[in-house]
Amino acid sequence: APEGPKLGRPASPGEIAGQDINVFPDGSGLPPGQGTAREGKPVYDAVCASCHGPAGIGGSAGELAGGGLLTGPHPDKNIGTYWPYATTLFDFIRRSMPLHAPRSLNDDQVYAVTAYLLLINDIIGEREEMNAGTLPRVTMPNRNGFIQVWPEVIVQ
Amino acid sequence: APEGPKLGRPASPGEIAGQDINVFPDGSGLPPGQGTAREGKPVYDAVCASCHGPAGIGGSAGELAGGGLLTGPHPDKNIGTYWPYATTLFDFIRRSMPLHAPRSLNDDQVYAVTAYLLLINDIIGEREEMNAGTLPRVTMPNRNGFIQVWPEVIVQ
Amino acid sequence: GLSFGAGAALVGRPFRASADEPPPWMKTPGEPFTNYGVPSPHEKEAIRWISANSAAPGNGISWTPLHKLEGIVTPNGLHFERHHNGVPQIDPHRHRLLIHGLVENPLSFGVNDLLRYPMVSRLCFVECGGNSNAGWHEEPIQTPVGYFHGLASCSEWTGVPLAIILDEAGLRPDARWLVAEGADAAAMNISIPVEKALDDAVLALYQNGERLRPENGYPLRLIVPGWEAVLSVKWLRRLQAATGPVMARNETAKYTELLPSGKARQFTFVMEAKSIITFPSPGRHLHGPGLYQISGLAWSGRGRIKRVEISADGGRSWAEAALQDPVLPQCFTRFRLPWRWNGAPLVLKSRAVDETGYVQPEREALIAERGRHGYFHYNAIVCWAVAADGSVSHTYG
Amino acid sequence: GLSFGAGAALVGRPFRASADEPPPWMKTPGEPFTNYGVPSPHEKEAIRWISANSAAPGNGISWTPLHKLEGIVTPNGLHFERHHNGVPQIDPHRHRLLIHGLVENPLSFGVNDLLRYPMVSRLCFVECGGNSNAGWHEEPIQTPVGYFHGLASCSEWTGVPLAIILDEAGLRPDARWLVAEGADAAAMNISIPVEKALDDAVLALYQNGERLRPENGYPLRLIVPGWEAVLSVKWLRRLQAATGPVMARNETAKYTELLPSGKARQFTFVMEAKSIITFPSPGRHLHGPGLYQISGLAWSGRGRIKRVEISADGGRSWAEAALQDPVLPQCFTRFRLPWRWNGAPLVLKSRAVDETGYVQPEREALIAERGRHGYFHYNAIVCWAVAADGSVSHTYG
Ligand code: HEC
Ligand code: HEC
Ligand SMILES: [Ca+2]
Ligand SMILES: [Ca+2]
Ligand SMILES: [Ca+2]
Ligand SMILES: [Ca+2]
Ligand SMILES: [Ca+2]
Ligand SMILES: [Ca+2]
Ligand SMILES: [Co+2]
Ligand SMILES: [Co+2]
Repeated sequence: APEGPKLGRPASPGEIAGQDINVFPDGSGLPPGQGTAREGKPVYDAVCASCHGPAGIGGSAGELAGGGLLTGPHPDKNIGTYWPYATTLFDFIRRSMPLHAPRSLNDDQVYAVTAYLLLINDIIGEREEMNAGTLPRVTMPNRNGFIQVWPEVIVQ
Repeated sequence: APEGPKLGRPASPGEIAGQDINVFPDGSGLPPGQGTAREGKPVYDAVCASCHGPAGIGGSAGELAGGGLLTGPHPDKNIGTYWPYATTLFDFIRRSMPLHAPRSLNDDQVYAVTAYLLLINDIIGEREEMNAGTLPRVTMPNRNGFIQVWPEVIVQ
Repeated sequence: GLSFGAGAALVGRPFRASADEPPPWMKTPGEPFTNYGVPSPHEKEAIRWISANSAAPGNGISWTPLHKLEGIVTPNGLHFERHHNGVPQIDPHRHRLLIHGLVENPLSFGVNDLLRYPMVSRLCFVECGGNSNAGWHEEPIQTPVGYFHGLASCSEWTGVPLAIILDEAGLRPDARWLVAEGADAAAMNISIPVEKALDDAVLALYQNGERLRPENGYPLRLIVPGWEAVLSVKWLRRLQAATGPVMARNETAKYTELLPSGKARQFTFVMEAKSIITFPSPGRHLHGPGLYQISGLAWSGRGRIKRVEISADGGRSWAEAALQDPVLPQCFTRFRLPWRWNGAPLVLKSRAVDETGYVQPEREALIAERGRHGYFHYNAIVCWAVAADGSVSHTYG
Repeated sequence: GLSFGAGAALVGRPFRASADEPPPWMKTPGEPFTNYGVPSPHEKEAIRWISANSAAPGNGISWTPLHKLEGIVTPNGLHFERHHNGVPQIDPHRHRLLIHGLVENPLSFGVNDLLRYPMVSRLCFVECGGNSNAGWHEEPIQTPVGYFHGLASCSEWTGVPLAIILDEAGLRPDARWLVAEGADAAAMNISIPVEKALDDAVLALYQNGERLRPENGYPLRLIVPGWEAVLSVKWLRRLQAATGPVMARNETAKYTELLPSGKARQFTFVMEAKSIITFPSPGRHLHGPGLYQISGLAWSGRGRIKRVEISADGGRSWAEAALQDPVLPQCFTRFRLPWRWNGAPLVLKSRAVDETGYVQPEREALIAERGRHGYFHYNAIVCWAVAADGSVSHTYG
């Protein structure tokens, strides 16, 4: 690469932490905090159900539960059947949801509503606490459902 | 050239005559009609002087008379000093002037105001009638003032 | 004598008009100059067609009207849109790009800083991974071609090679992916292999000469040439270098292709070669037998288009179309072919071949390989049925 | 327990925010989709600068803000304008092109007819013969570069090769010139040599993908690549084939260059090679010593740009700039050069060489050849004086 004028200002660890909301499958990036599905249900009902339907089914936005198969004439892709990592839920909900007011939930609420979505997909129990330690250890049903096309060596 | 689908509709002589307002130096394209500078002055005063000034000098638009030299530190390019053909006046005025109402003069008026502009540039007399026969024969002072750069043989 | 003026009679000589009455716009001064121009009021149909979520008007897509366009450039006002939660109106003085993670020197750049960096320009397409996906439908969709294949546009993008910035930040050897994030209300994030980032990704600041449009990422957009557009993160605010992908929602739940086996293809990045005939096409019919020029667009995420072939007999025979110069890598390429229609019904199709030798597949072959539920990366040959009355419809051939 | 809702208290656990407050546009949905986009409200300075006749608002020019642009494409909203009597708002259904004079078959074409013809696309510049003419002034003009050299723009033009239409009309052997006429309120006419018309002139219908803008000739414009823009007649309605030029006002009184001898150059068509540094440039100053990238545009009406050289010592030494690919004939070519400024005052200049070997002249040489009253076709080397404080001004070197 050609030489640049080096105008970047060094970013401090605090500045980075203040912006970094990426959550990786190994749990790195998960903040302190925790929540259970039982705590998540009222959050879901208050700020999610209007678009995603009661218990994740039947709303104007995509379904968040409902089971089904990935094969056959009408495959059903949803959190329970398709998503490979539970950490993705935390990452996505914290950054993007609820659609009308993103970043309005605190981290506990995000843990809790994540737990609730895992519950209604029959992945965890009502009282299992989701936190930086437990969430990455949740094994999603479709964990091994993906074939990585890139780089162009197909790994099955 | 690649073949085209030949969608052009034949244009009749009448249709062409109705649109063709080009006037060439040899006079071809000049319509019937005539006018003198004496007839042109009231036209000029009524519809031209507001922009080009009384007798072609001092308006908001370019000067149409005034003499001067084409050499020296402040050359003076105008109809009398610079324009090579009198037919250009008819062609331009009929198509473009007066700016606020182009095509509002009839051909006699265009002949007349053309004659007036030639008069105030000391090129013809007040009673000389301009028409399809006489206008092309008016010799402009700068008739031989141009060097044709294209094609790239310079003809002096 | 001859007189003139409001109400003045023309005395003496008869009125002579040597020419027909010209149209009204030749008889009155036209409109004044404008600081920033807009299309003719007579071109009101050349618009992006919006398909948004009625509960969330900023969630959806809008299509480039490819059927209204010629050449290869997409004007900025018509570049397709995909927004997850609307178009942020970003104040460029409050926008920065943060680079952190597995780098020696985490850095933060203001937009004005980036404007001073070495830049490159390139004409290239940007295509949504979900473009053309109506092709998976059981029945052929009947819509103008832009509202079928117009989640693809082509612009001259100018900006800073991402490699320069990564160089300054000092990528660590274990950094294999970059997680990019946008400053929109979706904070859209996605992972990009470091190899591609270093190869040809650009921190774009300009689109077709002017600064980016808000809906295309103002003030800063990542452009990842030839790869699915979700990677070309708009409103770019952050790049985190990491050992692996973040496994974002948009690289797991979406932008992956479910196969008949129940497994899904992930990290499907390259937009494979595609071609579409834009004339004739549905809504752009023929007016009787005669000579026409077939015109269309081809592109490939793998490089240059090498050849476009056109069949007017449903695929039995093929003729090679002319490619308009310049043919550029990862760029729309306009193809054209003179064609005499005898008035008989027939099926037109086009097939693109890129410089790697990849041949655009027939729909049956694509479906045989991928099934019908992949949703993304549909690039099969498109067939137009021309009827005896000159009307054109989409067919599966 | 944890609760949520308007007015609901967060009970039990303390509020935890792992991240800083994001900017407001990440916390509320953004703007909805638009059928036709416009620039960011933060880019209000990227406009055409209008210089019109106060007595006649449609008579004048407006300049492309080249100092605000990068790459080579000019977005359509910013293409320069030159109107003699405003922008006609033409109804395309009432517009036709008539070809007559020395042809076997006088023909009249509707716009829809032409839309069916074989087309070509080309990226090329359009430059007013009067562009850059402030360079003839005694004192160097101090203005942003676009408002000095911005009567030049570059677009992808698509349309019908004029040769096809001339072929159908059947040019007679004695036809040496075509007189083109516009359908504006000036009925602008001008003569074009038949050789050029047959070579590469285009009846343009599209500009940068979409149909022409009204101010650039909608619905039909003649494009005469590389030649002064007055020949690229907008709103084209008529072409008369003739043995000689019509000697229109705009090829005699205007667009001719008076020499010191009192003679004037006529039929000066080709826009000779030119280059301008757009960064740094007046108003685009330097912020202290350090590394910068010089960026600029070069073009030549004779063909491709072969080389652009840059001097940072007023012309004593020259370095060769990189030319951005693709380098196309009669097209803007972006050049760039990394440059380290040590903070000392100096004079920057650029010099273009085209593929014919033509070298952009120094101002003294141009004036020695042409005098100072040519008005048109100013293409001399431009000098920017960089002061110790980083400010940039125009100088005669
Ligand atoms: C105002 C409507 C709305 C509300 C309220 C809302 N969502 Fe969503 N949600 C959407 C839309 C629309 C999408 C699709 C976004 C896109 O296109 O990127 C979505 C996507 C999602 C997805 C990804 C689904 C998939 O299969 O990819 C999840 C998970 C989700 N929402 C969870 C939530 C949670 C949890 C809440 C409440 C905290 C919530 N949503 C509130 C509209 C809403
Ligand atoms: C409302 C203002 C206005 C009026 C009225 C007007 N003109 Fe003009 N005239 C102009 C302008 C402005 C120009 C320059 C046009 C251009 O830029 O192409 C011009 C140009 C000309 C020129 C060309 C000058 C040159 O040196 O190239 C002639 C000749 C002329 N006008 C004659 C006339 C005549 C004759 C009339 C009346 C019948 C007239 N004008 C009425 C504004 C006006
Ligand atoms: Ca953090
Ligand atoms: Ca379901
Ligand atoms: Ca006539
Ligand atoms: Ca004078
Ligand atoms: Ca993908
Ligand atoms: Ca000239
Ligand atoms: Co029709
Ligand atoms: Co400054």
